[in-house]
Amino acid sequence: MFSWQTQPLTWMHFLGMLIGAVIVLFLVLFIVMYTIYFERKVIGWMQNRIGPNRVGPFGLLQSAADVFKLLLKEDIIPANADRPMFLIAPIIAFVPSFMVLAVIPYTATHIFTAGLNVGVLYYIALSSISIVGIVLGGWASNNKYSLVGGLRSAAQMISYEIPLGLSILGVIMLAGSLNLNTIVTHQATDRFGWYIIPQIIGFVVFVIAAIAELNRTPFDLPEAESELVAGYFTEYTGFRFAFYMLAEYVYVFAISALGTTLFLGGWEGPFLPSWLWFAIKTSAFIFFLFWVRATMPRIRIDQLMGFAWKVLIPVALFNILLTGALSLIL
Amino acid sequence: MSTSLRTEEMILNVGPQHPSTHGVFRLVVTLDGEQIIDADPVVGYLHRGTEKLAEGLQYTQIIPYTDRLDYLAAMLNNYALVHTVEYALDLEIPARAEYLRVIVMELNRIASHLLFLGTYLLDLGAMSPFLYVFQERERIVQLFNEICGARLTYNYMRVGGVKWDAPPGWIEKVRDFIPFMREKVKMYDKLISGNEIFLHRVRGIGVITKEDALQYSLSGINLRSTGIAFDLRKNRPYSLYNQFEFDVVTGKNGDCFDRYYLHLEEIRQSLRIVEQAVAQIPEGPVLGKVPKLIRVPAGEYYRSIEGARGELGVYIVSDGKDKPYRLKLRRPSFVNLQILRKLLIGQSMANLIAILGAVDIVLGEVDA
Amino acid sequence: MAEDKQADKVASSETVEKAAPEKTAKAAPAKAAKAPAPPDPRVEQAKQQGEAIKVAIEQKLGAGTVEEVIASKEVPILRIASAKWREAITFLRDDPEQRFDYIELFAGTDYKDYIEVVLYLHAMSRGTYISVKTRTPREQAVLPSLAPVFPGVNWEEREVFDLLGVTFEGHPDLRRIMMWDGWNGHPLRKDYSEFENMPQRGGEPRG
Amino acid sequence: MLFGLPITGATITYFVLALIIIVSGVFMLTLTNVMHMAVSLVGVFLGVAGIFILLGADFVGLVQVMVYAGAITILMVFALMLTHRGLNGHLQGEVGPFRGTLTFLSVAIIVGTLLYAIRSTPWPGSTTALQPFHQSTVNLIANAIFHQYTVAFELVSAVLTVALVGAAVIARKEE
Repeated sequence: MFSWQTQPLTWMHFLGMLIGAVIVLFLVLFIVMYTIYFERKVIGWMQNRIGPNRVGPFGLLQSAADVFKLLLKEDIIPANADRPMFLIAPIIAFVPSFMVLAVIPYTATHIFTAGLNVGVLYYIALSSISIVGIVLGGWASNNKYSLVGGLRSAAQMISYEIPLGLSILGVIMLAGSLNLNTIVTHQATDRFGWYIIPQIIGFVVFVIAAIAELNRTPFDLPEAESELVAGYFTEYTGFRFAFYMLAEYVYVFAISALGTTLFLGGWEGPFLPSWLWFAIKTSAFIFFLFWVRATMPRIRIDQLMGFAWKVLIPVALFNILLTGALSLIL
Repeated sequence: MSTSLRTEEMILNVGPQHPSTHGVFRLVVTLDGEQIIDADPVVGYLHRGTEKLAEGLQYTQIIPYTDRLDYLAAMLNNYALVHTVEYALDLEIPARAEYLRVIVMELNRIASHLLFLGTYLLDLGAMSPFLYVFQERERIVQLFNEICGARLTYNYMRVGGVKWDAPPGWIEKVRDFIPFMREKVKMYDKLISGNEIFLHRVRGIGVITKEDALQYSLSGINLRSTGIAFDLRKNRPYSLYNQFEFDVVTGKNGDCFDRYYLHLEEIRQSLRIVEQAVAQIPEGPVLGKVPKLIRVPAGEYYRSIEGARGELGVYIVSDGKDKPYRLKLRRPSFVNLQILRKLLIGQSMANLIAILGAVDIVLGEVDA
Repeated sequence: MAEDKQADKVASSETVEKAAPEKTAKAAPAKAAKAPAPPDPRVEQAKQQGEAIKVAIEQKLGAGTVEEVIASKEVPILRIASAKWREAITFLRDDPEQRFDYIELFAGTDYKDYIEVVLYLHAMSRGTYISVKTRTPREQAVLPSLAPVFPGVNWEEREVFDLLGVTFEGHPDLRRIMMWDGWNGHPLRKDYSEFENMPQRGGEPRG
Repeated sequence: MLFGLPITGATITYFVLALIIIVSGVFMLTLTNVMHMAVSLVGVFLGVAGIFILLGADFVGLVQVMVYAGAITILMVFALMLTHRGLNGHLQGEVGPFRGTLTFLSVAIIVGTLLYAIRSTPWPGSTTALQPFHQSTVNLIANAIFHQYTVAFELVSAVLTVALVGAAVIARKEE
């Protein structure tokens, strides 16, 4: 395999890397489009509606049509907005969402995966940069709803990043590695099976914190429609709005993939090819997120913060303690 | 936080175009951080001068205008007007007409309360109930469509009766609707009333005391949620309400949860009334003997009915002509909305929507 | 039917006569004229009830507070001197005999010579209700405000101020409520003309 | 060959990162809007993190991203948004010629000293093959922190806690 660090970089190598990246990008875009379609269909069924069924067979091309519509729309910049910030904020939010996908092991062959030794850390570190994009977008719009939305999202995401990180810690302790590939292979041979079994508390904390990280119902306060109109992207239109939207759905996919990898055994499973196992588990995870969205009302902001600091973090800490104690005894 | 920290106040305009004000309603909120220190409701964006217009219209011509007040419960508005005119004329109403009126009014109350449930939950961030309630409401609206040809602005009542008799099979359809709706109410109760997040958002929020409720002239569910059993259908029976068995349900705490729950309970009570009315409805004419041109004898008359949102009254000053000298509409939403400022001050911004939603206003009625 | 014609006569002769004297003849239909009916028992009873309340009020606030007692159907109507308006309503609320603690209706009417403000009061504990009203001249339409005692009439008084032009003294927040601040005139007054008072675009009053 | 270095991916990455750091740093110093300055700082942090990773310290690099580019920046942006300055403020103030000259001179002296120090230090062979991603830096760091320097590490955490409590006390002022 080509080692980009030590071997001379030729144009061929560069082109190879570029093409690889573009392929992954389009693959992810495809997945995201159908995540959106999946959400609309699932929630449609849950609400006794049909969901998209006009563009293409079964409405399969609806998301594509939506994206095209957004790309063709006028890019409106409010007169009193902070122009450079307003333009750059969606990009800051969007780029890390794609970057985190680099470490997810989709298949047993690692064809798309960077075997980073600190994969989990990489995910958490990069996803925290997206918050900067959201806060800046809210600030640059020069709209009070956007500002409050941005502030709320910053407070929320910082609060929930802590239980998210702590909930993963139990898995890391069991696997003894931050490398996501290693974590998956460990789960295949672990005597308790997938880590959802020994780490059930961690898994619950992870799912709750993940929903909050994604700003989805019942934790969708930054974009709470009935309170803040659209929160931090109230003033955004066209493809800048699409950037935020896509970033949100890429994170839905990414965090589901991370959850699958950490707790549900990743690509591991009998009979079926590894990528299919991964797809099934991730879809189930995504489905759960949508299910919650269709069921729950929204929590209030102070309750949300209280819940993170008073409930989730102590529980996650307790889980770490328990994991440590159990792995010493057993 | 101690008060020594210097903070800046922020003025936030909620509305006139905002997803949760249910119409063109503006709330100028002064915020200190997330805490509301003042709230000034600004209404009038939907003012059409119904009262002024009515002074130039004959009584029958006013009926369609009342449809546009509380457009979620137009049957009740229709009735409030024709009832006051009938009261002034001391008219005898044919029994079948009265029964039909009670049936459509209670159905309309159910439809209106259903929409409250949906929009309130939507305000609190739950989107599914909003889509569920529209299915039951659709059945009611279909029934109305069959009886009067309109889905929203019915113009169904007439002085002395109703415009159309029920089409064949309509009464049976209403009868079939009752058990269906009962099941659905049970479902909503299960779905919503026990939800922990929902309870955290509405329990103990926006508490109205008995004294405040009386001082602010609240009516309807806002009044009954404080524990005062005042329902004009019971306390000052009009139409056939003294013939039906139903309960006036009251709350205990006067908070948003009580107001939500009373809506559910009132749907149950309305179903009981509809059930009895459907069982008893006689045959006969639906429009009494009324002069072609209705002239209300000179004098002043005030009658009020229990609307979907509270005491819905019509005050007529007549000089004996075929047009009212002055028509004043006592719109419950308008009066109930006044307490909003008191409820909001001192609350956190996040509670604003929960409180505003539970007061249950319709802007068409507030602004008349 | 005949009975209430009588009632109408009572009401009309005392309340609307001044407003539209030329209409009263028209208002009394031929039927009622043919057979002069016995007095409506409802009206009689209501009047008695009204008189009793009048006595109670005047005991406390002095004679002349209640200018007139009439009735419309079963509702007693008390006309109160505008100077004692707030005192009388507060008395009706706080007096343990009366306890009319709930304001149902607050309406204003322009009668060409004067403007009348009408209240329907309900006693929650007893379930009875009465109507009280007061008058103020059209040109200098000023009444004491009830809003400090009954916060629930705050907007109603603003509405009457906006649409009928009655100034309520002591109101905490007397602004227009339905029309915007630049509106000219008071639309519910009988002599209001939308053509004379039409504001320019943007809400600025004309001329 | 570029500045005597072979053109590998690492070389190019290094120059790209260096450019990002320098450009962001210049922006950070010259922009007048505090918010823009805060965002420029993110560029510096990210570039530095990239350099860390390039040197094989992937753990430190990612902690740099998480703590500085993520948390610290958000903290700054948050503080700016909550104050009036963040909403519409620009940093003002003209620098007089005397102060400007003084600043230039001191910066020039520092840069000269640094350059001299770097050029005159005998660095170990710079072309030895690095295999950064095949050693577990996490284990090394964990060993260092929790075995070799446990006491120092705990002391530092105690000092930080004291600082935190002190900050809270100062912020609350007198009751």
